[in-house]
Amino acid sequence: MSDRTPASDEVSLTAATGQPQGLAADPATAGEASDPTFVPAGPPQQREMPFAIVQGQPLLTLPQDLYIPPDALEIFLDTFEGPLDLLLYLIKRQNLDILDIPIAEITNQYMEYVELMKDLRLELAAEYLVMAALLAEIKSRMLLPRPAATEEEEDPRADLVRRLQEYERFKKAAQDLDELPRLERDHYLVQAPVPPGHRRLIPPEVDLREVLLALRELLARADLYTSHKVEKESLSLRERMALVLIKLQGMGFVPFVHLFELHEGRAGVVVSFLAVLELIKSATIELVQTEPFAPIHVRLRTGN
Amino acid sequence: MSERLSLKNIVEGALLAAGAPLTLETLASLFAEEEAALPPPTREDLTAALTALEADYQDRGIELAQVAGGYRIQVRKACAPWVARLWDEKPPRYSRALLETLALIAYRQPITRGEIEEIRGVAVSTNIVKTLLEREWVRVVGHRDVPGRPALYATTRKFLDYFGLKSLNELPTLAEIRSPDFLGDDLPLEEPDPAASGSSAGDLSASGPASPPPVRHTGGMPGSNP
Amino acid sequence: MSERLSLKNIVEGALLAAGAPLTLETLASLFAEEEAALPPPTREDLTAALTALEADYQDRGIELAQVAGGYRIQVRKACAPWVARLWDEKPPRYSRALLETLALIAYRQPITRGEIEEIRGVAVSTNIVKTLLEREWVRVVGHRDVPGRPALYATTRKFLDYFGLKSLNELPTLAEIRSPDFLGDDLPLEEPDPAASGSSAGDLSASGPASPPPVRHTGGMPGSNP
Repeated sequence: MSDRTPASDEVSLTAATGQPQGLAADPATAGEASDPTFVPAGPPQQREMPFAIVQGQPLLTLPQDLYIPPDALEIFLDTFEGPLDLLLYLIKRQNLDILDIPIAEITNQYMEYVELMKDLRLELAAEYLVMAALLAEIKSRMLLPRPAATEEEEDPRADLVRRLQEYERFKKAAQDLDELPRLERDHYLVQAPVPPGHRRLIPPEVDLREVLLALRELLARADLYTSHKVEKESLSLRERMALVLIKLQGMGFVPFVHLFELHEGRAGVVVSFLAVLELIKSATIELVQTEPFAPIHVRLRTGN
Repeated sequence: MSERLSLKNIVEGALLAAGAPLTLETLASLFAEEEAALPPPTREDLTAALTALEADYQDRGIELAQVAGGYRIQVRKACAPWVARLWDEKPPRYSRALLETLALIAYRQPITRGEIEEIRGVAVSTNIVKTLLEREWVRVVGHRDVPGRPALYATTRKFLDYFGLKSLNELPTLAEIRSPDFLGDDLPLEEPDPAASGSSAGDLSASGPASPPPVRHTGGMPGSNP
Repeated sequence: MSERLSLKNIVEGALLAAGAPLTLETLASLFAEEEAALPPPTREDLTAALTALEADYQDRGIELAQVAGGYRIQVRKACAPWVARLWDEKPPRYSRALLETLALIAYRQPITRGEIEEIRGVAVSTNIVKTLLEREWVRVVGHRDVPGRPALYATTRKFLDYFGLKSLNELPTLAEIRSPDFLGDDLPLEEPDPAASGSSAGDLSASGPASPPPVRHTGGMPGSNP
């Protein structure tokens, strides 16, 4: 596109010398006096799309006099999504066939708007000027006599028509998209809380190796003052101590002999006996004998 | 309470608790194997439960909807005007510029910002792209292998969910382009059928961001090479 | 659709969309005066609509609840065990503090918390003990008859099962653990059998779907307290 920009000077000249047909051509405003700009009308329609809504009123035609508040024009400018949109507007407003645009007329009208913007020193996006240049170029090419027979020469408007059509369909697609029922406007997500206490976490898997490695590090840390103490009892004794306690739980007095499983043999009896001694030593259980040679009972120490 | 009814109740509770679309798979996963009392429902069971729910909601304030992310329960449109008053803010409105950009990404994905600007005839503001990315309606799915390596944008599942679509195929059909006499018939004006582009775009979003989509030319771009 | 029904629908939609309890006042405020089609409902209308909703939910997956903040729709308790699985998540691994505590209970049982702390040199958090009790790897087997009557912890049958041990004697001795060669690789320790751990998990929830699983991890990552 950049190769077309040099033409923009030429365009400005054309526009400056041309007649402001674009505005006068609009029958709705022709002949009307000072403030016909705010035409009350119904909701926006495709054919008479307002430039803008100013103070609640649709602005259907471009103001003719230059004393209109610049705000209105800024809104007007914001109303168009770019030069293609403005061109489409001009074409639709006059019920022209997009496939056969009277390029000279449209160019003049387009330039009117552009000049107006420039006069008001509104910040005009560069794309508007690029389009102005393009229009001028097409216009000049249309004026040139075309060799009728050569078919490779395309209509100078072809490219513009394609772009206009392409833009138009996505303009429509955007409208369609906007009309789709969507969240936050037409539908709302719903949410119902779950009664408390039902969330659960899946407990992590643990490998025994992790436990042992943790113990190893702990031992390395605690070795200085605990190692001999930890090591002197065998694990079976420890296990037996726990089993004795479990046996005694909630039982009150348990006959001493019930703590021994004879089928375990001598080793088993010894381990149980050591476990009982350990538990007595650690003030966890106590032995009770009501009189000499009476059966010995064991019970958990309850601390009164 | 029959077993069928129970399943429906659980499905209803889950959909309402989730507050987001749930797939059939997620719904099925709620029924662990060990529940001997209630054998894990089949796909058909779940679909039947959903159909029953849909029927139940016939004259309620809510409805069951199927979107790209699965099934969800939503407030019925008829109730929206009142429900909207729950919040002080008005529902967000989106500018034409944003909607046009979004439409171009939706119908022409994957597409670069430059290509969007080409069709719209104006620059796409950074804010628009930022908003679309922030809403997670679009995402960058790759880069076109041309100078500058411009980002390629595509729509997301969130976009479909937001607009209540199951897939891109459900987008409104693009208007046709008329071929003017003076342009002849041989011009490459035919758009790829939206269904076709939709399904290929669906594939894209499925393939994930790790693998950028195959870069294809996004169809007749008028005036891209003056 | 009768007017009463409409009001009920709107109330339902609003309660579900709000995601928080709504008071009668808030519900009434949704009906602006200008709605000629639907005169603003009275308090009685609203209460009637809520009562009707409550009745509708009799055999549904949700229920109407009146809480301090007003009315809300919540998932029926009976559905909660399934619905809660939507958020089931695996927590991060257990802390070293928990593993050390478990090892000390295994090797030094019966042992009090004070004794564990003495060896570890730091306090044992309540959460760690709670977690170990909840997993049923340890239990209280008695109390030492000293001031404070501290609980004595020992490992359980489940502990042995989980780690694939027939008895504690199969654990390596401390001397073995302390040896420089000990890497954990040459131990006759099988990985915890996934089937075994699966069945133990099954035990937890074996009480049937109607009642929530008895053992719940109630939050509180081990070691979160100093």
